[in-house]
Amino acid sequence: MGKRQVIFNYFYLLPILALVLFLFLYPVAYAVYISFTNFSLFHFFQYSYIGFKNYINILTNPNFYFVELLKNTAIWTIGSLIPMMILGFFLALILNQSDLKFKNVFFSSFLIPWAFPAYISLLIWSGMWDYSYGIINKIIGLIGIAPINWLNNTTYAWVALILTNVWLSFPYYTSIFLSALQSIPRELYEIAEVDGAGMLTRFARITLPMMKSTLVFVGVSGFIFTWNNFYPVFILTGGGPGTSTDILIVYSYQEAFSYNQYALASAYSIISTIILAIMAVIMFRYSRILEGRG
Amino acid sequence: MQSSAFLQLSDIWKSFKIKKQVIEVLKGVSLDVNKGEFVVILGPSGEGKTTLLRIISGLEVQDKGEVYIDGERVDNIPPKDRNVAMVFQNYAIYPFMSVFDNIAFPLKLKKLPKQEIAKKVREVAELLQIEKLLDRKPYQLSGGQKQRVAIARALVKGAQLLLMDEPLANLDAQIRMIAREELKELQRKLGFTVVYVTHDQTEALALADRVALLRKGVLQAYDKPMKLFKRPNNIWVASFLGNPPMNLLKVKVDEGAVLLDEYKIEIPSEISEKLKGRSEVIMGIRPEDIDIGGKIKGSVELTEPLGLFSVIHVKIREDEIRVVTNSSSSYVKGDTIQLAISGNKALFFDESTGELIT
Amino acid sequence: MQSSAFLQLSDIWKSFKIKKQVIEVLKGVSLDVNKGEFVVILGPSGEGKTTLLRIISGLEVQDKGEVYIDGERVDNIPPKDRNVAMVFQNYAIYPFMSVFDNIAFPLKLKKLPKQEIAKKVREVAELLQIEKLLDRKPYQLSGGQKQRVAIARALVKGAQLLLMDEPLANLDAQIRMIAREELKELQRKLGFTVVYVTHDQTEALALADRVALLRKGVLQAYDKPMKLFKRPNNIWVASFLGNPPMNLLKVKVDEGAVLLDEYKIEIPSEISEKLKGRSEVIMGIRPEDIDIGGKIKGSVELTEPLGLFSVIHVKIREDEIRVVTNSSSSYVKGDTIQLAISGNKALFFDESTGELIT
Amino acid sequence: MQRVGSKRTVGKIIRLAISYLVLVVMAIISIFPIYYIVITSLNNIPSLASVSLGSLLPSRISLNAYYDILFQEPFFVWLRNSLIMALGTIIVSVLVAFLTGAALSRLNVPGKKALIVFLYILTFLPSVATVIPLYLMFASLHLINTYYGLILAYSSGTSIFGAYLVKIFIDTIPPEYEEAAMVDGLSRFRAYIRILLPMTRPIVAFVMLLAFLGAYTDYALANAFITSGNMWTLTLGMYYLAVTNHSTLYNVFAAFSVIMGVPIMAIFIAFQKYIRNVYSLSGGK
Amino acid sequence: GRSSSSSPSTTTNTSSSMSSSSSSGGVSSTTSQTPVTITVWDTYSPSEDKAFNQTLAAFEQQYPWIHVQVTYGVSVATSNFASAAKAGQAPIVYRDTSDDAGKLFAAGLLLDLSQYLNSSVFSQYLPIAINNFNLSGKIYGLPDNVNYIVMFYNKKYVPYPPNTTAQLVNIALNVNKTYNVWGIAYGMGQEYGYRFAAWFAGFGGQMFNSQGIPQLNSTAMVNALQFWYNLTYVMGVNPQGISTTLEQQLFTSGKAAIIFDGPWDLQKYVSALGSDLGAAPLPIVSQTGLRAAPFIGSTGWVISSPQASGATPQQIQAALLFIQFVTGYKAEMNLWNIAGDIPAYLASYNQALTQLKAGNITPSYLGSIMAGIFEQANYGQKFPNIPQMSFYWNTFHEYVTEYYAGQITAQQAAQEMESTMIQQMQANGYYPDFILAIPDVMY
Ligand SMILES: Nc1ncnc2c1ncn2[C@@H]1O[C@H](COP(=O)(O)OP(=O)(O)OP(=O)(O)O)[C@@H](O)[C@H]1O
Ligand SMILES: Nc1ncnc2c1ncn2[C@@H]1O[C@H](COP(=O)(O)OP(=O)(O)OP(=O)(O)O)[C@@H](O)[C@H]1O
Ligand SMILES: [Mg+2]
Ligand SMILES: [Mg+2]
Repeated sequence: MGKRQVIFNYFYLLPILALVLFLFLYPVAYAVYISFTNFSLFHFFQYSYIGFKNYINILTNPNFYFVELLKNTAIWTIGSLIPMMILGFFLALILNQSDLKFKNVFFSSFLIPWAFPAYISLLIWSGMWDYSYGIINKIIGLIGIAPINWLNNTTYAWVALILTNVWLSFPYYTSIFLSALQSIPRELYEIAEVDGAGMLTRFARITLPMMKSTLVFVGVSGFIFTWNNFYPVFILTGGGPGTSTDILIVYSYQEAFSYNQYALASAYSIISTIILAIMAVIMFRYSRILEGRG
Repeated sequence: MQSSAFLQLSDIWKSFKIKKQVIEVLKGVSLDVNKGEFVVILGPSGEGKTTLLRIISGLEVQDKGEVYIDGERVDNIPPKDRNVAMVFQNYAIYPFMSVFDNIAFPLKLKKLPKQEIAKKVREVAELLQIEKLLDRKPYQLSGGQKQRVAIARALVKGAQLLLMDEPLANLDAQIRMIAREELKELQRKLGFTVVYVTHDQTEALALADRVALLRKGVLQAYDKPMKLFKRPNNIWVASFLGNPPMNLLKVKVDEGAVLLDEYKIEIPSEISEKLKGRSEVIMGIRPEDIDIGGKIKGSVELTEPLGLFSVIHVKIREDEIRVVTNSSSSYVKGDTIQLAISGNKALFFDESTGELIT
Repeated sequence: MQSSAFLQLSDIWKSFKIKKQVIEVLKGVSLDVNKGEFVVILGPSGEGKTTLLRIISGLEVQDKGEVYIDGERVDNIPPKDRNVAMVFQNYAIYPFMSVFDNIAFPLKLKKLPKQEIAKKVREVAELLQIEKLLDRKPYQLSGGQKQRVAIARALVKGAQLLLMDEPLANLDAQIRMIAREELKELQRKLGFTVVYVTHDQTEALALADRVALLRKGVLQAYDKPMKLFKRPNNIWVASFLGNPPMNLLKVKVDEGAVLLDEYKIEIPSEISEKLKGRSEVIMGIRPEDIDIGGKIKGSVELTEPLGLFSVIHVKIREDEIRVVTNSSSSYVKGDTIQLAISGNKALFFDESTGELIT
Repeated sequence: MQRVGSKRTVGKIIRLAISYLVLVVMAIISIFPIYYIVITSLNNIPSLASVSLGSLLPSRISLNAYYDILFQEPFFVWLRNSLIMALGTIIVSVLVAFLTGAALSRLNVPGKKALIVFLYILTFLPSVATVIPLYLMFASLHLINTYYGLILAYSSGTSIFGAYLVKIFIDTIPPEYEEAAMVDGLSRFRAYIRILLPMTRPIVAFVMLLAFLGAYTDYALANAFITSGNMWTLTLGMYYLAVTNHSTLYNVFAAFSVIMGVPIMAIFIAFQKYIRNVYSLSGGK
Repeated sequence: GRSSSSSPSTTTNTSSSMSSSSSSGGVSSTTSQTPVTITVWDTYSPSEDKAFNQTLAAFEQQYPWIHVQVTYGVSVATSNFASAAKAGQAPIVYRDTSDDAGKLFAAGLLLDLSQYLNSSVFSQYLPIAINNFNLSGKIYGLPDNVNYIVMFYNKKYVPYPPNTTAQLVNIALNVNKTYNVWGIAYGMGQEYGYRFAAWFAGFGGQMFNSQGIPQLNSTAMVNALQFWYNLTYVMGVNPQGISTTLEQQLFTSGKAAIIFDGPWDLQKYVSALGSDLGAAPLPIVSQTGLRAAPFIGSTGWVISSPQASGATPQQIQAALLFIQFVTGYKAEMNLWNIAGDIPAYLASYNQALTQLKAGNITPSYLGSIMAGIFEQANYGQKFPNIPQMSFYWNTFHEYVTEYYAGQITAQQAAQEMESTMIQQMQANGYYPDFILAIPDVMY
């Protein structure tokens, strides 16, 4: 009886299994398979097995920029994630104050960047970062800063990319953090206050530990999402100047659709996925977010 | 305005606004608590007991009135500087800290040296017999153990004023009794002052030096527990205290007696004197003061055996009377029973104001 | 295996696995409940009471043993087809439905016509005096009202077997007493069978036709409440029942008497007979059966005034004895007190097994 | 009335003042780009170059761009397609995420954690690598230029992420709610749908939002799997107007953005309560 | 997107006309021929579609047994076409740029038309246009237009079209000083090398040698890069870091005097500037005396190989009829008259020239603009359609952006471009064994 129930319970997981396996198992297998071939536009109908050559090329041949791409991907992912989370958390803390008025108004306005299609916002932002005509240079001009060639200088390009990405993403982090903050029992703060804790102490000793699991979950999923977030780099800098802001996913895209090097693009994607999966599994393990209650 | 009391509340008013509706929770509460005294605030749910404690601790600020602790007015002092300790209704133990860290928390905030902290925590843990649990996490504790941790955390500070909000409410009857005894013991030993909130009167009677009865934002009574129990100053207090509570019956005043329906109950002449000039009063008589085997006839509605004794619900015309008897008697529904009510054990209340007459 | 009982549990075993650790919760529980009987399962927290109810309802499946309802073996029947009703410890009122919809829910599932549903809901709501609340949402209800809604939902089905898991645990003492009376009344009127779980013995004594005492997964006793109270069959039962519970004291057996330290307590000869051949036994004596004014000297540790009576904690050498007295006596800590223990009110238990000897 | 707590009031005022300052600045930053695009859409000069600080307060307002989009282009066909895909994605995602989340939280399914992590990791593979094999697969199953194909493609990622969110949420709801319903006559599955699903409303609303956003704003998959013009979505139409058609019609592009963005914002603001309370609104309390 | 930028002409030829998903159906009469259906992806712009629909109606009238199933609004289609081809579901007939189609042909996705049509057919087109569709002597498409960039200028600021770069610089400086608008709007920062190829040639450079090996590391490249660097960063007559979109906006709003762009954007400029608009060939580079020579590319109709589309021989026959018809005289005259496309069909081209010379174009200023555009056709270079070319765009972009970002010198940029391109070719297996010889340069 019990055994039958356990087997029956698997039926609840059937839809997601079907959905994900249907949409990913064949594509993933296919991608793995062609990454061992020379499939490209010029070996289109007839391509052949070439073993690990694509992988060896990517990992050893400096022309494939692998180290640089990995470094850029890390800058992009970590550089975006940290300010996003800090800003999201900070705003959530501010909004969580019980004596604050107009909370809904502020919160609604913070939702706007999230609610607007990212793809459109990015096109707007690419105009705003423009050297001669972008509104940003005009605004910083008001306080006497000389115009900056945002997208054509590596450092500034990173700044622009990350700021844009932060703008796009902070609402998501703010809302998740805010709702997690609101679920912390108020008594915990009150007892600490009675026990002599000031505002900073309460933050460090109660808020942070209570938020740990949310922070980790949001951090892990945010890391994965940002790592594979294609549009900001693609639309704003296209990886430039040079390849100095190019990241793995954008570069794979170029390999696939500019050079029609489907096999190489697959190999890049698979390497990227393996790196990501290893990190995700480590983070899942460490954070125990999949553990049950209690 | 100041008195010699250790804690003094003077004319405290407090209201809350919920969606433009104003709820008056406290309406001029004044209360003096002496040093080393154990005061219990007793009252039904939702009548402002917690709010009062929160005002004392500074977590809430009163709309009007003053709070003095040890002679000093504290209204402008934030909670962390009032040197009070508090136990919350639901414990409020930090779920992510071990028991040790929970108890040590107030000391760490005072930046005491590590060794001293460890020593103090160990001492108080031994006092509460939780020294074996110090390494556990809260989710590994039973309700009673959590309770002790919360109390330990409050005690370790060495605060002179301890505020406790229904600290035993979530415990088993069994454990509750033991915990109650220990707490009382501890307070005697260490001599701190306690303001304790509960809606369980057994607890109030067992623990309190004085009981403050709070209802509808007003102190209904403030006195020694047995005094309140024996001579409640109004019918609300009478109906609230005692389990089962006092029977309250409308009676007609007669010469040297009162009339319950057709039954005449003789009363002492000094009482009779005081009832003069009234036609109807409310008579209060404790269920345990009614004896079986008298002239007053009723029919049994229900018998509740409660171990030590039984409660028999008796219907006399439209009045329902509860009688406590020795548990060996066994009446069942429908039985006829005869009761004796002795006039000199009864109290009398004004029919309209509900105040005690005598 | 079958008997004529309405509900029959036969040798029920159940264990849980938590992180590779196996916890044996029920270890061979057998229980017969007759039609129309009100059985209370009483036991400390975490000893498997809820688990037992869940097995009866089918929400949990036992590892071993059989459940029969009305003569039919139900082990392979899912909860929805067992025709039982259940009230959960935390009410489990659907927060997104109105009170009416909550109560109507089981009827809607039976696809009764709308008018009939409305009629039945109204009836049961009147019975429980919540007919005015039918349009409210659960968050607008007080604890006691939620309680009634949960009970109404269970009653409306007309199920013959009602399972209730500490239904009154979250209520005020005051309201709890009233609710208790109403429930008992209702059950008498409608005649359904109830299995009721609680860890509050007052409740058990007041409600039960029979009480099943559960501890460590084993039924310690199953009998009429007063019988258990008066003649507990082992020391655990003795120490669990009664508030304060029975005093349990190690005594030496002497000719026609027992020795508590140096004090001799005479016992009737038929009891003396049964104790023959033992050197030590455990004497059980209820706190209310100890009188003040005797030869046994002790010092007062603590006096708890509980309104109706007071509990005095007395230390005699290393034994602590609780004595219930009239509340008018006023002893304070350190007073010397003299007690009288009458041997024919005492019970005696085997020193090693804890079983009742006589 | 006596003044009580004046010293504490000063601290409070400083704290609130700083809070409001930060909030106002962030609100401006949040709204500004959108304001900028709204202004541009109302501006008859179709040029980014003509936007100056001064033009942030428009002097002439023109609705030409809106007219062009709504009546010169098959806007409503695109809108219909986008909405159908978004709706389909919402339905599939919510059902799958809910069932999976419920199973993860409630049911004893040995190996479920490993299984779900494995499924999650499969979805890490970027669409760059999956788009061609998916195309081949869809082509052989005749799913190119269909709603089903895209709806399924959109649903997979949202479902699995949503399942995690649902699981975390259901963990906070006592199981007695479904169990009461089971005793009252529902099977486990139906108890989940009738009782647990309404109780998880906040998180379900959140998953709906994610699903909607994913489908409504996607460009890459739509571009790969839709060739037929009458199946175009808003993003494809937008890309055509903004990029393919050499976007000199900057104001048209801006107006398109506004038309496309406003419904989402309306939904977000309507769902604000749920978004804010994803964690704390669990029905159990 | 970047994939489209790799060849700007790709993006000009797409469309979204949603009129219907199939043509207006053949007349019922099934004559001697058995009915056949061919699938077509149409990549025309909206104005071109008006012309195309007329042509289509005529086609179906003439060949009632051929049912043409058109998918309109196919944008940026090369990679979509490849995916569809991999699945064996490519359209039978497709329209793409000569260079992108060249890749598809080299990959075996397109039919070698030389095997089906005799050379008399090919000789009906402008030699440069048909040659754009020639890879190793095989013809894989029939052109329907030629396209290239010219110099557009605003007559309000520019008194006469500069004929040399020296004049160009002078005028730009003057305009800048006098009117406070940009002399030139040329967004170097986002260049992928399509337009830059003209200047590279003007400074004496050649993209590939006859073996198909890149020749980017040359003084020509260095000089060309520096020339534009100076105009932008030293003289400041050309704005920094702007996109092509912004270039156009600056020019149309009168904030820039000169722009280099193709006739596909003519409509926008005419409607913005009207009679102030002028067009002329790109100037002669003063240092070399050579004229800047833009790529002359073509767009045209191709037929998928049976492996890619699953077409039957009968469908191929119908497709051959179709592509000849839509690149025929009438069809290209429609395109010229309605959309302003420069015809690739010789007779149409000549007819268009005649119209221009006779001043038959209204308004009259449009005539002189078209004349300027036609004149540029004399000074172009062939648009390489060899597969190696696909490595040029991103490589060029990478280093030109680094150079303009001040991270490397012009010399380094030129060196890196060439070596990176060669390395890319090696890594992808196109070097040295997969070199396709370039047919003779036509101009
Ligand atoms: N922060 C608040 N905002 C609005 N109303 C409140 C607030 N705190 C308490 N109240 C209201 O004030 C009244 C008194 O609440 P309080 O918690 O003091 O009651 P209590 O006597 O402690 O009750 P209980 O015995 O149930 O704990 C209640 O009606 C409650 O709803
Ligand atoms: N699903 C479960 N998984 C693991 N352990 C369980 C489960 N349900 C109950 N237990 C364990 O079984 C034991 C008995 O639990 P049960 O809920 O039956 O106790 P109870 O007598 O009802 O207690 P209480 O009076 O506190 O409600 C407890 O130790 C509990 O931790
Ligand atoms: Mg309270
Ligand atoms: Mg239980």
